[in-house]
Amino acid sequence: MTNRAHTPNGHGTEGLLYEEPTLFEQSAKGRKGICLGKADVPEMKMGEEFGSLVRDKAPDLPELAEVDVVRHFTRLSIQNYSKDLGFYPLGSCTMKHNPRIANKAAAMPGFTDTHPYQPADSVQGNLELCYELENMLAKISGMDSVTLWPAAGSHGELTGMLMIRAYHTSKGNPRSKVLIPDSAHGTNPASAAICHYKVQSIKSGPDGLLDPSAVEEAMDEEVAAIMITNPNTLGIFEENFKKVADIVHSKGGLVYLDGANLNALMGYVKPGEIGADVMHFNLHKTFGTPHGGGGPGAGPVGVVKELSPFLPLPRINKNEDHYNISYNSDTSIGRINTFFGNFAVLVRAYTYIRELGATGLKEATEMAVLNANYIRARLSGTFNLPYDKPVLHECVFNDKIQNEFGVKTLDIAKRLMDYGFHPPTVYFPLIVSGAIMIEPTETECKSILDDFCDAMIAIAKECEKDPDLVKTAPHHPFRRRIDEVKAAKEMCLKD
Amino acid sequence: MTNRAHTPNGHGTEGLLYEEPTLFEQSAKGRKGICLGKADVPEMKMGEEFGSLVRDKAPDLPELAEVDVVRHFTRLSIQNYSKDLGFYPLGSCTMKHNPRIANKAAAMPGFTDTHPYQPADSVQGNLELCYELENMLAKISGMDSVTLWPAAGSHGELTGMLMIRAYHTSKGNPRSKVLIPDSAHGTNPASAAICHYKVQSIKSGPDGLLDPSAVEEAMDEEVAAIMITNPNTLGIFEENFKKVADIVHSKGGLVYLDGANLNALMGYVKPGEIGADVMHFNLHKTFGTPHGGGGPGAGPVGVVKELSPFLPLPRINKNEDHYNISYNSDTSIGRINTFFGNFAVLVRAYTYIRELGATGLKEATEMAVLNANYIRARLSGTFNLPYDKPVLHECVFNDKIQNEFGVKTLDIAKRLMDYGFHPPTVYFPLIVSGAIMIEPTETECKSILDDFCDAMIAIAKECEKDPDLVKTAPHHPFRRRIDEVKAAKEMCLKD
Amino acid sequence: MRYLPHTEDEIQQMLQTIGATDVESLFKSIPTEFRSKSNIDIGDGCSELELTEHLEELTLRNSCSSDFASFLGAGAYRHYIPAVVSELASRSEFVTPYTPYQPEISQGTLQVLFEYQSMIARLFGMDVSNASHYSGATACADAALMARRIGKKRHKIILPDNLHPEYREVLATTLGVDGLTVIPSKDGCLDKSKIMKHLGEDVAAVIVQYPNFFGIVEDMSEIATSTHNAGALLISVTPEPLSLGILNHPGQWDADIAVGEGLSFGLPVSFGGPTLGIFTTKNKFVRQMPGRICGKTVDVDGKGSYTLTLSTREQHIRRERATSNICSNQALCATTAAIYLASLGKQGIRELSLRNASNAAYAKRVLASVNGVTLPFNSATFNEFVIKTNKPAADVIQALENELILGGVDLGRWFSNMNDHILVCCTELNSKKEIDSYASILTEILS
Amino acid sequence: MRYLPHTEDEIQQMLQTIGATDVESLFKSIPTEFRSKSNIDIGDGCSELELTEHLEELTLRNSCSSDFASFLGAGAYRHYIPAVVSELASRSEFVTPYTPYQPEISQGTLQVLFEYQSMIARLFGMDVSNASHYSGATACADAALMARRIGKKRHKIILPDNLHPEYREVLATTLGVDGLTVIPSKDGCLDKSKIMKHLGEDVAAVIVQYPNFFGIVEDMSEIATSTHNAGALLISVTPEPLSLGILNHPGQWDADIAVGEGLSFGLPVSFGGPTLGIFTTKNKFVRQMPGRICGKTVDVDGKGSYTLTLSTREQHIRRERATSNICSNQALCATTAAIYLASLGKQGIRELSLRNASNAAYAKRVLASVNGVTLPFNSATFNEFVIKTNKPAADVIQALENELILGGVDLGRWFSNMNDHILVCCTELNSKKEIDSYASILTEILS
Ligand SMILES: Cc1ncc(COP(=O)(O)O)c(C=O)c1O
Ligand SMILES: Cc1ncc(COP(=O)(O)O)c(C=O)c1O
Repeated sequence: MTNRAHTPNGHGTEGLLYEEPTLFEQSAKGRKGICLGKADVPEMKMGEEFGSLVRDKAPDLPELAEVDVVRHFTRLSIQNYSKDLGFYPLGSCTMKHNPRIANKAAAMPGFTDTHPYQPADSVQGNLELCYELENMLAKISGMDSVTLWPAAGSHGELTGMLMIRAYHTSKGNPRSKVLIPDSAHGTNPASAAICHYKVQSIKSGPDGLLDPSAVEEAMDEEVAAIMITNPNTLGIFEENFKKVADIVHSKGGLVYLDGANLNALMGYVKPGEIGADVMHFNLHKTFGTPHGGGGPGAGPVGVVKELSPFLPLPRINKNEDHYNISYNSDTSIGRINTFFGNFAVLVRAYTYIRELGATGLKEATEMAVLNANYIRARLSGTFNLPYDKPVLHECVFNDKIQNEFGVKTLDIAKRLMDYGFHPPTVYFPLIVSGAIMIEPTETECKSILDDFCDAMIAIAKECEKDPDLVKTAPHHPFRRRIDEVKAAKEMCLKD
Repeated sequence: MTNRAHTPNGHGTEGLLYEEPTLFEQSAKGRKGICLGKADVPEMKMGEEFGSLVRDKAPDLPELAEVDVVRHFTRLSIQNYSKDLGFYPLGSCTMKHNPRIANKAAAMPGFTDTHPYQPADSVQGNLELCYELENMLAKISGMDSVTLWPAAGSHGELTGMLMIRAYHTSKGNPRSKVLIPDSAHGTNPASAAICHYKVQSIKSGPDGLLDPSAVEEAMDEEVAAIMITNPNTLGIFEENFKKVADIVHSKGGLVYLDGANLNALMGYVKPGEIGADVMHFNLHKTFGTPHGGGGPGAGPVGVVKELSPFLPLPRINKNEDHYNISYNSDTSIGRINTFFGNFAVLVRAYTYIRELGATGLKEATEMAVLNANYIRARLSGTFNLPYDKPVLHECVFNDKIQNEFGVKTLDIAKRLMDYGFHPPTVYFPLIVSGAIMIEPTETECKSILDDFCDAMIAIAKECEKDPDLVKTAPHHPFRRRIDEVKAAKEMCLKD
Repeated sequence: MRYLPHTEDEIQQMLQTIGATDVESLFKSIPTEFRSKSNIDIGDGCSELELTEHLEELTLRNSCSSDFASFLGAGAYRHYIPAVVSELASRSEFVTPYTPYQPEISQGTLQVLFEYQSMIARLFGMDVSNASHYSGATACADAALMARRIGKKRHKIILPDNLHPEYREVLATTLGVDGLTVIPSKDGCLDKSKIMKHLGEDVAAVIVQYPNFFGIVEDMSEIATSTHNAGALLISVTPEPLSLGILNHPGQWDADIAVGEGLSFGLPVSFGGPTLGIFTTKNKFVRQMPGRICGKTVDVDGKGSYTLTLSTREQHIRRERATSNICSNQALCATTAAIYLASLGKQGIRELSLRNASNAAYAKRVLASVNGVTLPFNSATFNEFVIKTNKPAADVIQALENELILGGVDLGRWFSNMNDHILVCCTELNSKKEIDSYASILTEILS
Repeated sequence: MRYLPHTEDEIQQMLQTIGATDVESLFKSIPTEFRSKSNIDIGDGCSELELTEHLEELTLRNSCSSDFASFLGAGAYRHYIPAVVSELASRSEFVTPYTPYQPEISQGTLQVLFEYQSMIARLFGMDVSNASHYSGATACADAALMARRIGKKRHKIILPDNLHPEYREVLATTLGVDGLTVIPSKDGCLDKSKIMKHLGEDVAAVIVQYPNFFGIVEDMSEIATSTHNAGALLISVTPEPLSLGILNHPGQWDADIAVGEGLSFGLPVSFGGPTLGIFTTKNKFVRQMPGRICGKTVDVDGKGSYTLTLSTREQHIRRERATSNICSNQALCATTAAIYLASLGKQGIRELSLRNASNAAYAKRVLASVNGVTLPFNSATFNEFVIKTNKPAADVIQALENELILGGVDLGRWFSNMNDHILVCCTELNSKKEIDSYASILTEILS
């Protein structure tokens, strides 16, 4: 094992942070972290059973005692910034507080100890939860029916696009194109492409909004659908949504709504009422399930009744007070995932929605919008607002003012770390050069927003007075600026 | 709320550590962290019921949302060094790894949801666990019977001394004195004093051991007991234990064994077999239950059969396969605590002992002794060994060599923090000036011991070359040296 | 053994450095005649899986409150524990350190303890709280010892029999029965005139429980004044400090020492432990207070910092003259209580306290209306009350248990004249439905 | 609402800064005709306590594996989860961050992902692993898409029917049925000659499952060679990667892409999710691999550091030309798997793997000896095997369930000619006693 507690000069800790060698560097031959206990059946003779298929050497996993494992992961964990440590204003990601009761719910043995192939009779609780969650999502969104199985937002997009394809196919022509505004998230075109659609990008208008005439122009009978994010990735409500939907519908196309920004609409707008035919939800955004450092999330999809026949399998049905599962359908696109999707994530979202209820969801939306507008008000002037329209739940600045001093968005982002904040989303949406996309969410109080705005303003001052300080940031976290180019070039992807 | 993310100069974070305002500084009027739900019974009219006893103002607790509470305690937690972060060689405290399964056991609803006043029939599991734990502790120690209820080691001492008093009283004279070696832990004399015993200190011999002739001299028929720690607080086995016990017994006195160091004896010595009449266990030391930043622990007491009648209440009895509780006894000293002591701690210790079994406990002792001897071997020469005798599970150095450069034990301890280690116990035992008392425990591997010894040796070099560096340590943790005198003088004990 | 990281190689290398041939030889300082001839007779160890199965079997031999409607209290109160409390309190940075002897690397625990002290002092209306005692009962005993120290020659401690019987037992065990004067209560309340009669120059302290063991909320102002006039200290004991959410605090009637049991603050009942001993007093007595205390100070850079302080009172320095023998305390329970109280907050504690009182008031009303039930006492109660039944309490409780109701505590256990009295408790966990069904089943039993 | 920290005062101050009169007015950019006329029709919210009671009621409508002896597997395997795994994986520093886009403050997650990739690559004997996919099935579908990309004009994907039926369904949904050729198995094994017959120039990949859906461990060397000779890729699918503790890894027989399901690695079965999609490949294909990858690099001070890398493959940069649409993945599941695998270690995974195989071998022997049971296939199996019963599987399973045994999966569900076949699984959780009692109850049922 290499010396874990200190670097050569004897000063490895900053606070209580440690340089942590990898598991492999800490491994020692013969050390054990588990202990199996005695077998009560005879040990299988591997050679006799499997012959040459027996692995000649045990897999080269590290060898550690329980205490080593505990320390390693505990030490690594504290090298992370997390929502539980502070403000995390990643635009489009809706990093709201993750309620603790949801974790407890997901860990209840009555949920965790159920198997997907148990008889439906013996999992009525699970089925009721799923059935009711579908129902609640439908009520929130105004869609007619919902599937819960997609594992994330982009998986929901794929599911939705597959349904759109199936719908058109059932009408005789799957069609060949999908329209996507240039402000859309990258998953939109990527998902459409998997369904063999050609992606046609629609340029946003000068106000950052969808331009109905651009859609009109692109629209024809080969267009299967348009994918719209509303409010869009600038945080602005697409005021021409209905007009665009009408244009698309008039040529037999469908409207896909990317629901990543549903946190701006709950209790105010139901997408199903304004022309959306298909939409996905990000339970890990709108409904507060934790992001886990990248996942798991869940990306349910809601559709209007014309598309319901195509929903993926299985479907849960209610018959009086009894739930059953149907595994077959002639029209369904089929299975999109094994079992019942990311079930434990569904449990968390169900818990969240039940706790808040209709009023709570609406209040959440209101406070999310209040917070975003407050930040926008406090920072405009100091930072450039490329699109100066009213916003809902997030706002997008850029680095135009700071460019004058040679400072870029990335520098500002890194410098925020020195102030103890996670940076906003940067360089997205692509239509804004040097975008700084701030989504505070509703779970932050005014004083935290003030701290953040104070930091942003202080950094703006630093850009003028001492731009190098900003350009060489971060100075205080565990690591200073990390060389991403080298990573991509050298491709050291495992130990 | 004060600015929590950064200090005035804008650089509050070191790593991910935050300056954290108190709960009260973060409070905002009207904010809530819980939500009670609607009542299903009429709300009591407080004024009618309680009149002037109604509290005029709600208790002035801080007002916070769930997210504030989560962040506050998460941020505070990472200002702590802990056993899970690294080596914690506090002598006498036996900071071994705390097995995770024990936490899980203690949190099982089948244990946590039981009430102390349930009928015995309905808590047979709890009673069996307690009964078996008493039994196992008796087997480990060679004592005849055990009580589990004392809440910590010193509470066990008090319980033991009360039994000793009751024993002597039953013989007609409670006696008036207790002999305690000068190397003993402060709880020993303090516990004896509560039982109205005069404490007579016995000076250790030049070899750090109990001197039988000194005991002989002090011993008379007024001595109720001698309290001995074995191995003693220098980590040295009291080779004259039996001789001393004989001296004390011959005058009708009893021998109390402070079992804090039982981790050095398991599988090798059973105190009950070598003359101890009463002893306490520290479950939070020997049996790996977590220390919790100071507690809760548990301090069961074992006695030989002559003292069994005096054991505190309640007692658990087994009758065929059924357990019952007896709440009364004419001879018992009575209750020492409410209910069944620190029950969940007992669950943890039970789990630990059951997992290790006889062989595991012995191996634990062996590796604990190996580790202590290894550290002793590596550091002797560099640091002064005031008593150069073979040690068992811990070893005591002092600062004699470093004093030459003006460096004291406290400085060395603080400097260790810069190297990422928790310091050893310092200035105890009192018979060693500038004591540095190191107990590695068995759960540390060689490379960690090496890292620690390397750090100690590096610090010894610094003492020679750059003593100021050491004297002004720590330089790297969250706080530099803290002014304890000011704390005692100004007594700011609450917000 | 997965807790022992030593590999065979490492053991050999270490032995070589030590200069020993084998591990066994490291024990040669133990005279051979002391070496036990027999192994530890507890059998072999087992795997985590086997252990889990075994523990689960044990728990199956317990009936849990989830299986019953429980009206048990009497010093151990069931409360809902918000998920946030358990999750935060189980962070290993709180669970696995020792007592914060080295403040520079223990600011987390220290600030939490400081905040715990602050919230407890505010709740009890007292000047200062320590960082925890073992339990309400041991805190009570140490309070009595403290009062004797302060009282110098005063030795007598007066206590009522409506102080929790187990607290009384712990007092008797710790202090000895000499000098403890137990005054029988009258109609469930303090017999004030009798207490006053005993208030002589030899009295170190009067102990009162608030709300008392029968759930009654008594006004202590008068007894406080009399006690102080007699030169003695008033010790207040509160096994259910949630009551202070709506009730006047002990500071209001000038208690000198106020102790309590913090089990209600986010800790599972768990067969009664770990408990949390709450210990508060006046500033002028702080140097006589037992247990650890955390104070605020600065580091060499002037940054606000916390540290354990006033340790010259404690056993490791003062030894036999210490203010108590306590060393390890219940720090993690205090941490849990701090998280719980911070979650409740000012409004929450009031609401929750009122909810407990309202549920109990409702239960008292509906149970009192059952034929065969009377209320022996007619004073105001908080979350508990006593009912008198027309059949022996033991039989009634057994009959209720058969119907999955843990109906309360048989007071005959401690009071020989109360064999037909049951102490019934309600918390926020007792729904109207549960209470109504208790009443209807009781009606059947008593008819 | 306890998740909304805003006080009335603060809201007013904020509105003032914004220059708005009320919160409602902040929504004026939404044309009024878009505003929903009706509230969300899901009722009121509730308290944490009410919610907990409601959730507990739901779980009571489930039967858990603790109530049954369960022999269910078929892609979701029940394993003992060491306490250390859940405790560490639930640390909020792992649970509450987003994808580590900002590496300087995300080294914890990044190093864990790097270690996850390393252990998975070693276990599978492959060059490189990504940082997770959704599930084994979606990884399999993305592998097929990747093979088509690599194969350029090659479009056909060959797969056997002993690939997990739900994986086949996901493949069909994602890729469309055109170009998917399903080859029926023979005696539970690959029909190699038939597969070879299909191996033309239009074949992008052959997919095989190892061990296969019937639990059989097949030697894939031959099929691998034929596939490569035909210029196609071999995709290996392993729903139970614990098998690789004792079985040869896919790298050994030169798989080009090896995917798997990591549910067995420390994750609760939890009705089947969250799952953990394992995705590994050869170095030469890394730029075609879907999903996030963590790589090692340095910071400006030269300190070893980790960062997400090769992101030019991904949707946020490459958009419609990305190697996959995946964005959020199953990072926390990968973290859990890393902790689990580190706990098992080299010896542990071998022992545990062997224990699973031994329990299954024992069960196979005793069940096969039951009158009325035959083993339809006679190849070597790992942790699962198929039994054929003299009564319809559905009836047998129902009869077993009545005796608290979940006896296995009715293969008739997916294979119309297998209505009397049951797929039986054993893990370390199935004791000899359980297995013996299964056999004896089965004897009764079938007699
Ligand atoms: C607007 C938008 N659409 C889609 C996605 C994809 O969601 P997921 O990461 O859950 O796949 C995101 C995620 O950031 C998003 O912001
Ligand atoms: C030798 C010795 N005796 C007694 C005690 C007191 O034990 P506790 O802290 O559990 O009261 C200690 C604690 O450090 C000790 O080291």
